[in-house]
Amino acid sequence: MNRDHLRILLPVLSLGILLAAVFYMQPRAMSYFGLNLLFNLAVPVALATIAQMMILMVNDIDLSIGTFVSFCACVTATFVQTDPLIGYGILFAAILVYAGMGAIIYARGLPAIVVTLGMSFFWSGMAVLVLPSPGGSAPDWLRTLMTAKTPFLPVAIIAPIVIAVVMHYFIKRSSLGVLLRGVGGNEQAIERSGWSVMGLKAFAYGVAALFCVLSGMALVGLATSADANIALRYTLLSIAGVILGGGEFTGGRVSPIGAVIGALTLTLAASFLSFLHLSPDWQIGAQGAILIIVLAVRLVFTRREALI
Amino acid sequence: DTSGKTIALSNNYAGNSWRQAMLESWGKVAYQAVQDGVVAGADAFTTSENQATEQAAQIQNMILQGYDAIVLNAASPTAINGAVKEACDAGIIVVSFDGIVTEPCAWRIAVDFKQMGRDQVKYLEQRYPDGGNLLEIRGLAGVFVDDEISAGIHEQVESTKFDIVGSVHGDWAQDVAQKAVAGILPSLPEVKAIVTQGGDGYGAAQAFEAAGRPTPTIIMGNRRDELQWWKEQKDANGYETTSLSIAPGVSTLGFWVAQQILDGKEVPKDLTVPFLRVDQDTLEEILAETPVGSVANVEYALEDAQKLIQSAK
Amino acid sequence: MNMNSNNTRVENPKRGASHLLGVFSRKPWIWAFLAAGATYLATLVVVSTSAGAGSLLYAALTFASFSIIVGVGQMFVVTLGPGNVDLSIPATMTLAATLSLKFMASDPTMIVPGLLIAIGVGLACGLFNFALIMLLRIPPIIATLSASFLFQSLAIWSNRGLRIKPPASLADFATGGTFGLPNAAWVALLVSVLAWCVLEKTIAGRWISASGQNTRAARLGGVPVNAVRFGVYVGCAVLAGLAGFVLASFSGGANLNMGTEYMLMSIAVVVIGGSSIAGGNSNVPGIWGAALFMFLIVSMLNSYGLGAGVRLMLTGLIIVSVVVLASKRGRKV
Amino acid sequence: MVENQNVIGTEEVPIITLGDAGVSFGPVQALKGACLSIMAGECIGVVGHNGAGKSTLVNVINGRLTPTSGDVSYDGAQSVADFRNAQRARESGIRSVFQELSLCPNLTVLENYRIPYRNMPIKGWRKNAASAVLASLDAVFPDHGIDPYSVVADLPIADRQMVEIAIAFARRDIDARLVILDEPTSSLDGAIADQLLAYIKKFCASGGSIIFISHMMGEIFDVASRIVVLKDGTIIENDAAQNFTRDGLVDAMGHVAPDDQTRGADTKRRDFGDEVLRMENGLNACQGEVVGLAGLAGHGQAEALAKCFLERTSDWSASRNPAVVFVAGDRSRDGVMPLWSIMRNLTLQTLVEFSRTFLVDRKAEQNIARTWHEKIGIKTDDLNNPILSLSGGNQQKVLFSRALASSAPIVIMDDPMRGVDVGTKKEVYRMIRSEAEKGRTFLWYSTETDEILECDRVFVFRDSEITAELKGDEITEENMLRASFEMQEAGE
Ligand SMILES: Nc1ncnc2c1ncn2[C@@H]1O[C@H](COP(=O)(O)OP(=O)(O)OP(=O)(O)O)[C@@H](O)[C@H]1O
Ligand SMILES: Nc1ncnc2c1ncn2[C@@H]1O[C@H](COP(=O)(O)OP(=O)(O)OP(=O)(O)O)[C@@H](O)[C@H]1O
Ligand SMILES: [Mg+2]
Ligand SMILES: [Mg+2]
Repeated sequence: MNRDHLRILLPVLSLGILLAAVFYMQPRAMSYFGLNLLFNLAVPVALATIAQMMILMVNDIDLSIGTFVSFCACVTATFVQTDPLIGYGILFAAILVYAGMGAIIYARGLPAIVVTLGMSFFWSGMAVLVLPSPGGSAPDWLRTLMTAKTPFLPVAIIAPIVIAVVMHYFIKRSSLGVLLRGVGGNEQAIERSGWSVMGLKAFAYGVAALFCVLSGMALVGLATSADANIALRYTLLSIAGVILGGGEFTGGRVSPIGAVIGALTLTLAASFLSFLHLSPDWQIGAQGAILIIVLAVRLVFTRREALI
Repeated sequence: DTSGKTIALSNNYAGNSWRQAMLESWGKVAYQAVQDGVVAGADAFTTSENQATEQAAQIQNMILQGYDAIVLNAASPTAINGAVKEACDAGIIVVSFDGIVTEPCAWRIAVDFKQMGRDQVKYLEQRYPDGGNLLEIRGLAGVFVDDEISAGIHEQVESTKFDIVGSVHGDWAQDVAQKAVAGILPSLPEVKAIVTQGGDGYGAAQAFEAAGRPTPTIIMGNRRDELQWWKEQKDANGYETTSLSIAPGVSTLGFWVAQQILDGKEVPKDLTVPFLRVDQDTLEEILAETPVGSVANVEYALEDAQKLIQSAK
Repeated sequence: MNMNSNNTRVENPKRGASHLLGVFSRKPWIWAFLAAGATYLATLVVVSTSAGAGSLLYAALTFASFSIIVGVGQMFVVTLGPGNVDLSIPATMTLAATLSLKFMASDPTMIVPGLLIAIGVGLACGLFNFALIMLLRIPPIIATLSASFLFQSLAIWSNRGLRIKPPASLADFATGGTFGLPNAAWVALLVSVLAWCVLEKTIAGRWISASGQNTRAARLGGVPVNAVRFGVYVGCAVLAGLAGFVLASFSGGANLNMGTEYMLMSIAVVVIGGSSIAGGNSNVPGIWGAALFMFLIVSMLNSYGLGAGVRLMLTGLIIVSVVVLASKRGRKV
Repeated sequence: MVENQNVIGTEEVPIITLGDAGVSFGPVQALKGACLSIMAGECIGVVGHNGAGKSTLVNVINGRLTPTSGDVSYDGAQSVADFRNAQRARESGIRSVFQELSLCPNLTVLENYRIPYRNMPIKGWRKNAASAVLASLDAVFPDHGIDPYSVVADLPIADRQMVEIAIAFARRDIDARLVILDEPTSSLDGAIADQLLAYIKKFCASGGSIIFISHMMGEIFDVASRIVVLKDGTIIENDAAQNFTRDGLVDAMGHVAPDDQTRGADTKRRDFGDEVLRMENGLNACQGEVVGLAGLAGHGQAEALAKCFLERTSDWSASRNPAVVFVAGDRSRDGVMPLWSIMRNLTLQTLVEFSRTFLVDRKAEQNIARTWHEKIGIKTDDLNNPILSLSGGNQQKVLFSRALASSAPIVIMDDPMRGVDVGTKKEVYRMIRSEAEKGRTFLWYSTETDEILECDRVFVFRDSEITAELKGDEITEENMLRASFEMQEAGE
């Protein structure tokens, strides 16, 4: 049992406990139909969380994920629906912009938090330009995909598992994943072996953007349409998801399985709070409290580093 | 007989006086209905953030909790259609009001927002047949209501002598509106009137006052502070305007309509409620009824709902 | 001795160059004012009258004041170095404003206690943030974020979205002006002058700047770094509380979403104003330039009739460009 | 060394040849005119004091540093020295274990193997990597007990060092021909170090080459076939190992003994005041005493000093009468405020002491700065110039003034003379002496022997522990070297 396993234990436990509580309060949830309802909106959150994880993995943070996913959703509900070629072209260009942003952040030694903050205005403006008022519609194949009646397990369960497994293999098992995590762990060691840290960072940002695109598409598939503000919350949800899933802000210590579990936990926590009939006044505060509690518990799992 | 049925209110935002008045009306009417044994339960839920994704999840949770009907003020007309469809498929009655949804299986108690825009301009046309310059204060960019009202205004302005010389986004917040108006004001010629979307009239008046410019005719949105200001101006210099907005009590209408549908009544999918309008002569009366910090309101009774249903047939 | 003479020879050209750069980098606020001035002139193109030009400036000063007050607080936090940002400013503003307006209940005799409540709320929020950062060792970003959820909940719970008017005399003060300047700007000026004095004149200012440049070296140089961090986070929250109080008095009541735009705004004015997000280098005048600029750019785009989309896009691009340009200057020195 | 090459044979091509290579970092000449060629099968031991240029030398060989003068050639290819040297070195099978650990702590052992292996085949790489690392670990360190699937951060420091060494020897597409080991045994215990030495011998016997840097004389004599002695950036000896004796080697790398007039003439006082400081590890000091901390770099002296300082000062308040002050040696990390002027840097420590209110007393500040400007001779005509406009040595003088201007009874100095010129050093020694006579206590860590010789009492550190306490006449370079180097008997 190494440190990675230990790190994943906490999120698994919290998801398990929460799920048990929900099943106890609402036995109806324990069905194909119920699981789908509980978790299908967690799919885009999980994708956005993976995107944030890619950025945290290289020791940066992205505050523009929410607006970027909204932008992607707007493009999906409009151009991808009507002129697929242009639509995919826009999305591809957006991924390149993201990768370029990663390269510039490294090359100029910029604070990622400020650059992404600025970019969040940019994407939000782009989203309003693409879709000035809510609407658009989901491409049919997307709608079919997101609402498919799969045997045994609903899409809402299969999709997170697929995302987690694929990303686990990519990040934790593939040899490229090793280099990416190495950038977060010891940039100098990577550089010494002759790799281009800038290239790796740009790649990480590009993959993050790809997952934001997927998140936007999944969201449109579920919601059937988009608006420019549809995913603003994903910025915070994604950061919280990664951290809840055992990831850390620095040091390349992230876990894709943990991140997906973190996303599911956050979604489930909201349902749990609503099943509790907690006063709406306190729902948002309860989310803050959950974050603080889990982060405080992590203190036990991580070493404290002193100033000197 | 609906005494065994439960109804839930799904609300996406509680951060302003209108929504608080709406929740309060629901609480009052629904509580009474439960006491009277009309329905078995009527719970209200509010999402923690004004986000379509959260509301969709909330509706899905309501499906799981087995409510018979969901009364809904939606964050987006289209973005929660997926969840609404799932509710319908599960045999749940969905009634949307104020922020309505386009999903065909749901009922809509609509306020014709376009009409609201048109009515503002119509009123102004009557006041100023010779036209003049208009300033438009819009709501939050990228939101349905904002677009509808604005479209109505522009449509109507076409056929008049009015000119829209400026347009700003006030995000339906007093302070943002005030800031935006103050910023554009210096570049504007004389402004005859301001068309608004509700809740930003007071801010606009403040901005004009601060800039030392004559106060134009500002269309109000039924907020208490707007009415109060209007009253002061009226008493001081006979200021004239009008105020219109949807009454927060429309949630209770939603409640009764849902109850009627559960009761097996035949109800058309589209119902329209009139705005609550305050005029020069009704100002004092309505101002007196409106609690401090809140918004002008009416609550609806079962009979109002039945009348509305009847008239729509 | 041989070595010494070598040293002098090497030093001379070096000093000349760095002296020039030093002069340049000591006034990074010039850029913010240049940008604000350019935007102002560009807006004047569509402003018809000279009275309009004056009133645009007046409006800009009024609304920039709120950004300046929170910006000054954020500047102190950012000065502490990488990773230090206070994301709870909007929630603190809202909470302080709702609680104090509710307490005053439009009663003019309650203004002073109301102000004290706003400041007290700021104090409490700052303490809470600092406790999360210090005791639970949660990174400042996520600590202040989580805390802001709690503050927001408290604000919702405490007055349920009702808009309670400020006492009339307070509202008059907040919206009025003295000697041709808006009162809000006087408040901002007072805050700025105080902040400037703290940074330039007091020992605490030296300590803040030292901690931001190199915490470890500061600690070894006798700076009580924890006390500095404590003061900075609490001070920032107190300023947010004050800004909430003034803003609510100005706009005729507190809104639950009144602080929303100040989260990004507070960071943007700090960065555009020429303070380095890498810490140690803060800049009070620059915040004025940046805050005016942020207001004027919106006015300009509105006056030109450009939509919200373009406005947001341009704002984003400007922030990113300023950061990229600033990094170039930072590298050379 | 010329004979040496001839003996091996002219037909054989050296793996690397340095021709008059030099490296300077600004004014610091870290390596001067180095000529060296390394043939297959050689094990070169490199010795020298801290800062002698050993790491710089090996960084030139592995291509990470481009020499500022001279040239480098790999495998007898044309002599060039440019930024592509790192690639050339890799392709010639040159591998390095760096002095500072360069593993990614968040990755597993086998994943760390992936990082230097640029063209690793993708298929089944984890299995292959695990078996390659394991094979190498087994070969170098039998009975190591390290699981290649464990995360590096979970491993104790010695295991990490073993992993790094094993990765350098592990099989890859290009075979290892020259492995550079920069102080590989610094964190290994004796038995494991012996395993490594045994493996090195085997490796060389089978035609591989090694560059072995160590401060352990025994190890050097055990494995090296040739020994290179570096001093102040110059290769002063380069000869077959059998031509050296241990004492000769220590002499060769030792610093010039200070001229006897200055030393010893300072009659050392024996009558110190009360004990004012005592730490858990046994370090203690009396009032008016100058206590030296000796030993090799990185053996816990700096940590002991930092601990001593932090224990006696607060994170929460600054006192008007501070108990200790600190003089940093690593200026950029521990001392200088890069954005500030010279004056501000100089007065940071004394702000509270010299102000009666919470405001900075500008007048007092200027007085202090002016006083020290003259007293210690900071080379500038305007104290408002940025600190970075000063040369390193002058920056160091500012840090000295910062501490000495305070009234604190204990002064902690962490190798404070880096980059300070000889004249100033003398001046500072004199100042320290006179301050000590006035009753101040100094804790002085230095990597330079003649500074330690200035002290009244010396503690020698090894592996974060005090291995010797030297007083009076016992304070000699030889005694210090003896206590800081592990004199293993295996060597002879
Ligand atoms: N990047 C650098 N910039 C400036 N000076 C440097 C740099 N690297 C090394 N030096 C200087 O070059 C000299 C030689 O350093 P080097 O690291 O080669 O010494 P070393 O013999 O390896 O010492 P140690 O035994 O401590 O490892 C030292 O004076 C050092 O301060
Ligand atoms: N922690 C562990 N300790 C010991 N053996 C392990 C451990 N983890 C895996 N193994 C074993 O090592 C072998 C390789 O496992 P691994 O899954 O890493 O390789 P792989 O599936 O071939 O890799 P890839 O699919 O990336 O090519 C398997 O036999 C596995 O059982
Ligand atoms: Mg495998
Ligand atoms: Mg070295």
